[in-house]
Amino acid sequence: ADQSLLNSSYDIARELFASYNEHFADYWKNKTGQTVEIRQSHGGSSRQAQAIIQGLRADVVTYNQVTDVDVLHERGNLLPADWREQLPNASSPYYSTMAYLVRKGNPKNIQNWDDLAREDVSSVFPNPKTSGNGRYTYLAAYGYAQQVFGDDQAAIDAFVRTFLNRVAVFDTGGRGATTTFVERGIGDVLLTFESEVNNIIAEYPDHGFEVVVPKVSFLAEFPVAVVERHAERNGNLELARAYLEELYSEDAQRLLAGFNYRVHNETVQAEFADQFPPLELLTIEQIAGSWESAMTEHFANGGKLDQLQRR
Amino acid sequence: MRTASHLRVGDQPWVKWSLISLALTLVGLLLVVPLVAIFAQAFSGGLQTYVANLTDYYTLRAIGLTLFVAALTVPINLVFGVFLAWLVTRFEFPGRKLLITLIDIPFAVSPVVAGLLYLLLYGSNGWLGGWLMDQDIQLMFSWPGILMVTVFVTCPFVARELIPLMQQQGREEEEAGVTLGASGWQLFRRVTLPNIQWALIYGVVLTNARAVGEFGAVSVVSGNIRGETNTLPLHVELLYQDYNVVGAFTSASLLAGIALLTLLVKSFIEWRQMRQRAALSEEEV
Amino acid sequence: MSLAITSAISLNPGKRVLPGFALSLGISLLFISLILLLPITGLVVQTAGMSWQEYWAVISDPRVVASYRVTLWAAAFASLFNGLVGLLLAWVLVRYEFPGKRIVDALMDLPFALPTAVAGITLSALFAENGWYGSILAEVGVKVSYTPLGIIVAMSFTSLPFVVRTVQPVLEDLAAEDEEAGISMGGSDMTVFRRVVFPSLWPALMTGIALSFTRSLGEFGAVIFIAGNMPYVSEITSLMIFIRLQEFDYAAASAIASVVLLASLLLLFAINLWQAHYLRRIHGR
Amino acid sequence: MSIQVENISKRFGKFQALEPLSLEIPDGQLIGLLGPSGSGKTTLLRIIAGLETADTGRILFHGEDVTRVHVRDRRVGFVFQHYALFRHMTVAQNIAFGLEVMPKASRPGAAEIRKRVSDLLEMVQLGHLATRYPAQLSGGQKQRVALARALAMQPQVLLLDEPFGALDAKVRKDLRRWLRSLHDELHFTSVFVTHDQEEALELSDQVVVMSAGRIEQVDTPQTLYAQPDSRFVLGFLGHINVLQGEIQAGRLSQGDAWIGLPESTLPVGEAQCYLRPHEVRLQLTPEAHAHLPLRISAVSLIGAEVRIELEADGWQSPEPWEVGISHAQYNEWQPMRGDRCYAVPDVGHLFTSEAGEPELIQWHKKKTQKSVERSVLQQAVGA
Amino acid sequence: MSIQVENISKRFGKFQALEPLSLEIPDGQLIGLLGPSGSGKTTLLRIIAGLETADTGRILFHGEDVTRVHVRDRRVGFVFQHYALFRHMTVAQNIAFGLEVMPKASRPGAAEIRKRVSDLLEMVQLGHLATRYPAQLSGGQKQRVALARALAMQPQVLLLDEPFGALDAKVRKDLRRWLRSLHDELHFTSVFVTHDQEEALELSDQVVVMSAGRIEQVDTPQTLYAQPDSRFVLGFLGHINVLQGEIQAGRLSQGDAWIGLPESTLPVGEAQCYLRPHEVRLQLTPEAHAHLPLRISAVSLIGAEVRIELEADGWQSPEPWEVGISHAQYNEWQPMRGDRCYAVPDVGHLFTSEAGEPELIQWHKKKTQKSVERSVLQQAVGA
Ligand SMILES: Nc1ncnc2c1ncn2[C@@H]1O[C@H](COP(=O)(O)OP(=O)(O)OP(=O)(O)O)[C@@H](O)[C@H]1O
Ligand SMILES: Nc1ncnc2c1ncn2[C@@H]1O[C@H](COP(=O)(O)OP(=O)(O)OP(=O)(O)O)[C@@H](O)[C@H]1O
Ligand SMILES: [Mg+2]
Ligand SMILES: [Mg+2]
Repeated sequence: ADQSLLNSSYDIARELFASYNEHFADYWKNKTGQTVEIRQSHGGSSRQAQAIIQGLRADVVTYNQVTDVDVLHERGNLLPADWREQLPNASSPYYSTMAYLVRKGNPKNIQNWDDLAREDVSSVFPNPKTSGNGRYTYLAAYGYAQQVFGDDQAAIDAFVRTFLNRVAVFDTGGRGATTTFVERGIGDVLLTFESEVNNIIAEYPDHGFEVVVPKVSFLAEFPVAVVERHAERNGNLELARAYLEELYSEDAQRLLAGFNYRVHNETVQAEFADQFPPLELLTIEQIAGSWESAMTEHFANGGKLDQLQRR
Repeated sequence: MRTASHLRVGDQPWVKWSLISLALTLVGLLLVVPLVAIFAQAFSGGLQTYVANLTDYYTLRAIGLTLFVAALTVPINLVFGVFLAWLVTRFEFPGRKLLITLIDIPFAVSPVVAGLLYLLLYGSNGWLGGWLMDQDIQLMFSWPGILMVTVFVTCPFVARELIPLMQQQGREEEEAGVTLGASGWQLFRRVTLPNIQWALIYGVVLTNARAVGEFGAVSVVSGNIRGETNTLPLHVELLYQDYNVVGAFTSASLLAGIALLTLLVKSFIEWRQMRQRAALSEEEV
Repeated sequence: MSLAITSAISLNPGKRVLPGFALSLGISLLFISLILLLPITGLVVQTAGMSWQEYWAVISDPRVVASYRVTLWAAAFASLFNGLVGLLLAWVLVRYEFPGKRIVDALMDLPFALPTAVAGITLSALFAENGWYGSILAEVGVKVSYTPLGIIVAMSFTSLPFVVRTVQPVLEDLAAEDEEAGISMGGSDMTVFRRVVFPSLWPALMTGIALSFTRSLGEFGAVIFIAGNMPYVSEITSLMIFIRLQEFDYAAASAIASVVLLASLLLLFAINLWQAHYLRRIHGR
Repeated sequence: MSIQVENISKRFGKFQALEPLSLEIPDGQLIGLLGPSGSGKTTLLRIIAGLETADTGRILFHGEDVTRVHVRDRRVGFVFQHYALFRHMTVAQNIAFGLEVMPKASRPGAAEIRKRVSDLLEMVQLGHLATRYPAQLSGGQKQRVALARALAMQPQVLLLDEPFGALDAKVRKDLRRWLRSLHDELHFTSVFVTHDQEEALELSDQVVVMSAGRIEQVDTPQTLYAQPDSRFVLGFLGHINVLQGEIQAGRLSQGDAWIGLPESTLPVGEAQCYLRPHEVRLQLTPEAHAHLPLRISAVSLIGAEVRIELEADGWQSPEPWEVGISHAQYNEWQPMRGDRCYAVPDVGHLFTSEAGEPELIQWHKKKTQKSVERSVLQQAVGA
Repeated sequence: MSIQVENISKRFGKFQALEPLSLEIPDGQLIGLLGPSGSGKTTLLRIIAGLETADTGRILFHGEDVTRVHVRDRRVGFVFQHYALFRHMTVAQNIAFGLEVMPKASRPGAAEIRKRVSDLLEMVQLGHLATRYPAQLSGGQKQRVALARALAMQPQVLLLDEPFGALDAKVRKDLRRWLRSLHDELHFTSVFVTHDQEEALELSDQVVVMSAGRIEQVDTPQTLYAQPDSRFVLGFLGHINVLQGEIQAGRLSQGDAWIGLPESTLPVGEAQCYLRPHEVRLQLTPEAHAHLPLRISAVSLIGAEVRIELEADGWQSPEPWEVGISHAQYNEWQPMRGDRCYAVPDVGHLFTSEAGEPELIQWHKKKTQKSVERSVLQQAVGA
């Protein structure tokens, strides 16, 4: 290969980027005549970011959490502070939301967030401390409570505490939670990305799982960015930018939608309209003001999450 | 040794057989069934899937890396283990006991912490890492880092096998060799090595098993680059995270296979040793 | 230490009869410094960056403290269980002849050789409510996977060989005459076991249990898959370190790691001291 | 308590460790089992104790069949060769063990046990070492603890397997003496195993000589020494000088060497004459009844007599000869390595057939003559 | 090659294993280092070999200082106490080792090595065992292999650490004999360590007696035995009968026991008289110059003389006495345990001050009188 590019990504995006990399390699060959090899690193996205800070020389990052990209700026000064402005849609070429996977026939009749606080329902989702997936779930529930209880902070806290108490298992990652729910038969509902829920159903066709998308949920962005310092050093800056920009192309968007992600491209949106029911998406700004404050108020050591989990 | 005809505790048949059955049951439940479970999962997709999973490009790369790291780790620890054992069993010097204790540290350190230790030192935020970065030397998140933590985790095995044996054998034979005019290398090759060879091989076998199977420490410093810094145990995790349960267990079964092979080699070594000893004592005058 | 050693060398240049002192000392010290000591200083430096209050706040965080409790209890139960089972297995392997003995003996090392992640995945599959064991246990109302019990299971599995392998050689060396003496003086089998055999095994058994305990304290890979990881209930300390790492809080991670490391080292050290004392009494000198 | 061994035999696999053998041990005696390594001494002792089961035969204690009685219930004291002290117990705890494991019903109270232990410690003169551990004792002290431990239960039979085997010559001698006096005092029946002739002869009331799983001879030490039944016993009880030759014309001869035989009806053919070192004198000239030329190969000064080692000169001897001379004679004669001299026997043991008992030959009937002869020699030497 | 040890001393940590000591070993001699355990024999031998470095002093071989010469280059043959044979090599390989590791330049060819090895095997009479491994040999055979191995390089100095320590009495005697003849044949300078007096006296040209890191006496065996320099040497060379008492009025007395002292200017005060077993006779009545009442505690029949063990009767002796009588006298007298008798010394060693050399006391100047006395005793006993 003439050039090689290292993409540091989250752990469940392997198939996605395996397809996309093929697409991009063709695209790049057509465009420049050069062959390009894309190397992939997958793992929990916080750990991935950490590896980059500690010296993993990735050119681009494609994560499922904004904070993990932010940290590359804050801790390593590896990319500019305004990285979100560099690509359309706040550098998030696709997005998803939190959905429920319930057992065949939805026996507990789970429809919305308040069902998850019911005493007879036990849920499964990953540990918000170790997994972005878990963090989104937590924020979605919290946002829902804010909507319901308004300014009544005590009621909000009480709701979220109950919600957290109904959790049967806190796996460290999304995949572990899925295994727990599907293979170990623990819990009545699995909370994860909508994109994942559909993958799971495809993976286990004979379990008869059903998807429930709550009326209100959280906008889960999938930020991408060029790690400029590294890309520059590797002489890949141009290639890296092209790699991310191409994600916004119609073909790529179609490919992403094929992996159950919601996309912004309207043509593609229309094509996949049945698959993605409309719903109210809460943003981080609505819930916590910003990712930064969400991290310090909710997830930091001793923050809201810790308080609500304390017994 | 005439154990057979001694009057010993617990030799009544009913005690003996109930203890044996209890032990066999426990071994079955604790060790055999998990082993069987791994293979059962691996073959749950049929033989073809198994072969397909095994010959997957990234799996092959992971096998390659794992074997590569093991192939480097073993000689490094072999050399170190032999020198250390030679040092502490053949010489008296202040600090000797401390040295013997130090070598046990990796047993006491959690693998994750071990990885962390290296990351803190050689990562680009660590003290050496910054300098290394400037020199454009990448240790962490590439195979040298994996090699380093693997060496750390496995370094006690060879030394621990050799030290008690060499202590027990004493230094008389080597002294005899010296009085007969042997040089250092001749002494080691012709006198010491033949006496410790089985212990050495056993140490190597254990080192290899652990090197191949190390997960915690490696996962911290690997960087998880598919096909590059993904060792077999990490590959198992990756596949598992990726809904490829059968694939994950295929790789796991490979590791279990290596483990079994290792144990087999080890038993074979022990068996040979025992036979040798028995043969010798039989002919004893 | 190294100062003391070098001064000892320079004091008496021609002192050593066997060759290779300087070479083996050099290589051993270099290796130990690079592979063992340097990374540990990294940890010390990281924690040294914190003030005492910060350090204390991190290590005494209630959730972390809860994890100590869980880890300690689980490790204690696991190592006790291993003490019992390990003693039984060692006894059966040394004392009795039965078909398949060599295979059982070889299998003993399986947990060392099997990657911990594989062990974790397999155990959680076996003990899940729909797994082979879990479904049987569920009928009697026992849940293992995703409860603290699961932690114990994972810990015992990964550290079982320590007890077996430390007790086995001692048991082999026990003189038959001791038991015969006990029996000929009128002791019943149980009495002789309790009063004659067991006290001789005791130091080795304790060492095995202690090793098993320290190993359990640090176990990560096998435990997280089966633990359930509920805050305050089934979170282990290694996971807390891992979480701190996820939060990019290296200092805190190091601080917690230092607690585990210190605890393990202290335990090992204490066990060594105690054993040395006990053995001195038994072996004289 | 008397012990009867009836027809006991034992095989290990294909190896017959004990041929069927019987033995009668009267009450209160101290019996030595003597024999070379592998002769089955330990096996027999262990069978008597009940630590091993015989293939055939019976063991009777005081007329009562105990063959099927477990060791635990035979109440014999057994002292193991390497002491088999419990390493993790102090001396006192070791001695108390047997008492403490008695069934509750018959077990003495704690105070009584303490008292008995301290009495035993006094008896073996180790009162000051009660709290030591075995590893902190010397070999002799260990052996005494082992004895005290075996005696704690007041057994009527005491069995000892090579009790002094692992000890220094000096300590060995002390302990031997001490065991003898202990036995005289306490009057139990004791059987001890040894491969040391000196020990067996010095210590035992009766010595049982064993060889290859069979009993060769049972006798008092004196009889055994004076009238050995067989070549084996004779050879086993000390150094033996051998003349192997052919009987012809009233002489046993080989090469330059011969001895005259008293006119008895001896068959012509191969024969050996065995001579004990003290039954032979050395002279510078041969005597009328013997011509045994020898050359001195070593002189050993130590002990009561000076031991002279000699090589056959002009004939063949499988092993060097040994003759003891007094220090006085040594000072007079000053024999040196390489000197030639002649051996003159006073008494000899003649073996003619392969097995069979020896014939005692006495060249000088009157013993008192010997010292006269001796001074004659000294004059001859002095010249 | 002569060996000079000059002012050698050695300490291990705080423990002074060797006080500064010097020793001269003439070419071609066979020297025994004799002393109790821990006296520093092995340490001295290892220093001579170069296996240990002395703290002070020099070692000279043939006048040449070799103190700084590495063992490898001293070319001494060293035989280790436990043989230290290479257990993974056959007998022949063991013996060939020293030749095979020689530097290429001086190393003999393969054929030459084979030849030398087979010669050595012949010499130690082990030709038929060339392909055995050490574990398949008996102790005595191992020892001979160890010797052959050490001799393969034709050293001019042969050092042996307790060469016979681990062997049976019988094998030991054979090997001792064999070593002596080997030494006489090959004429190297040999030093061997032993703690067995008999061995040292029998084998050595000169004996070096060591105690607590010091050299007590260096002498030929005869002189050493006849004129020991010190209490230690006297006591170490065999059993000693001691009368510990007070000198008063020309007598050394304690309790009922006394011996008359020749009229010399002896100071009044504590003193001990040491008597060797063969320097004492037993009688049924006391003699004019000595009154030493004893009671027989044991009679040992074995060996050249009958050994009588006695206890002090009416006085105190730290250890029992031992006296040897001839079998003839034994048969006449038939002494039994418990019998009373009197000891009569002929020669004694009197120690007056704590250290210092003993004074030789002779009650009977003319040695030849002894046998006369003896027959007198026999008549007395016979009565
Ligand atoms: N358990 C056993 N299995 C096989 N052979 C045995 C066993 N015990 C003893 N023997 C054999 O029986 C023979 C007699 O053994 P035993 O121990 O009684 O001899 P011993 O006279 O006590 O010899 P030693 O003086 O060496 O102790 C020996 O040849 C020994 O090898
Ligand atoms: N390496 C060592 N370290 C410490 N002390 C030692 C060492 N080697 C010997 N010693 C001590 O030096 C003293 C003399 O030892 P050495 O081995 O020379 O005695 P020995 O006369 O050969 O005794 P033995 O007859 O028991 O072999 C002993 O007290 C011994 O404990
Ligand atoms: Mg025996
Ligand atoms: Mg020594």
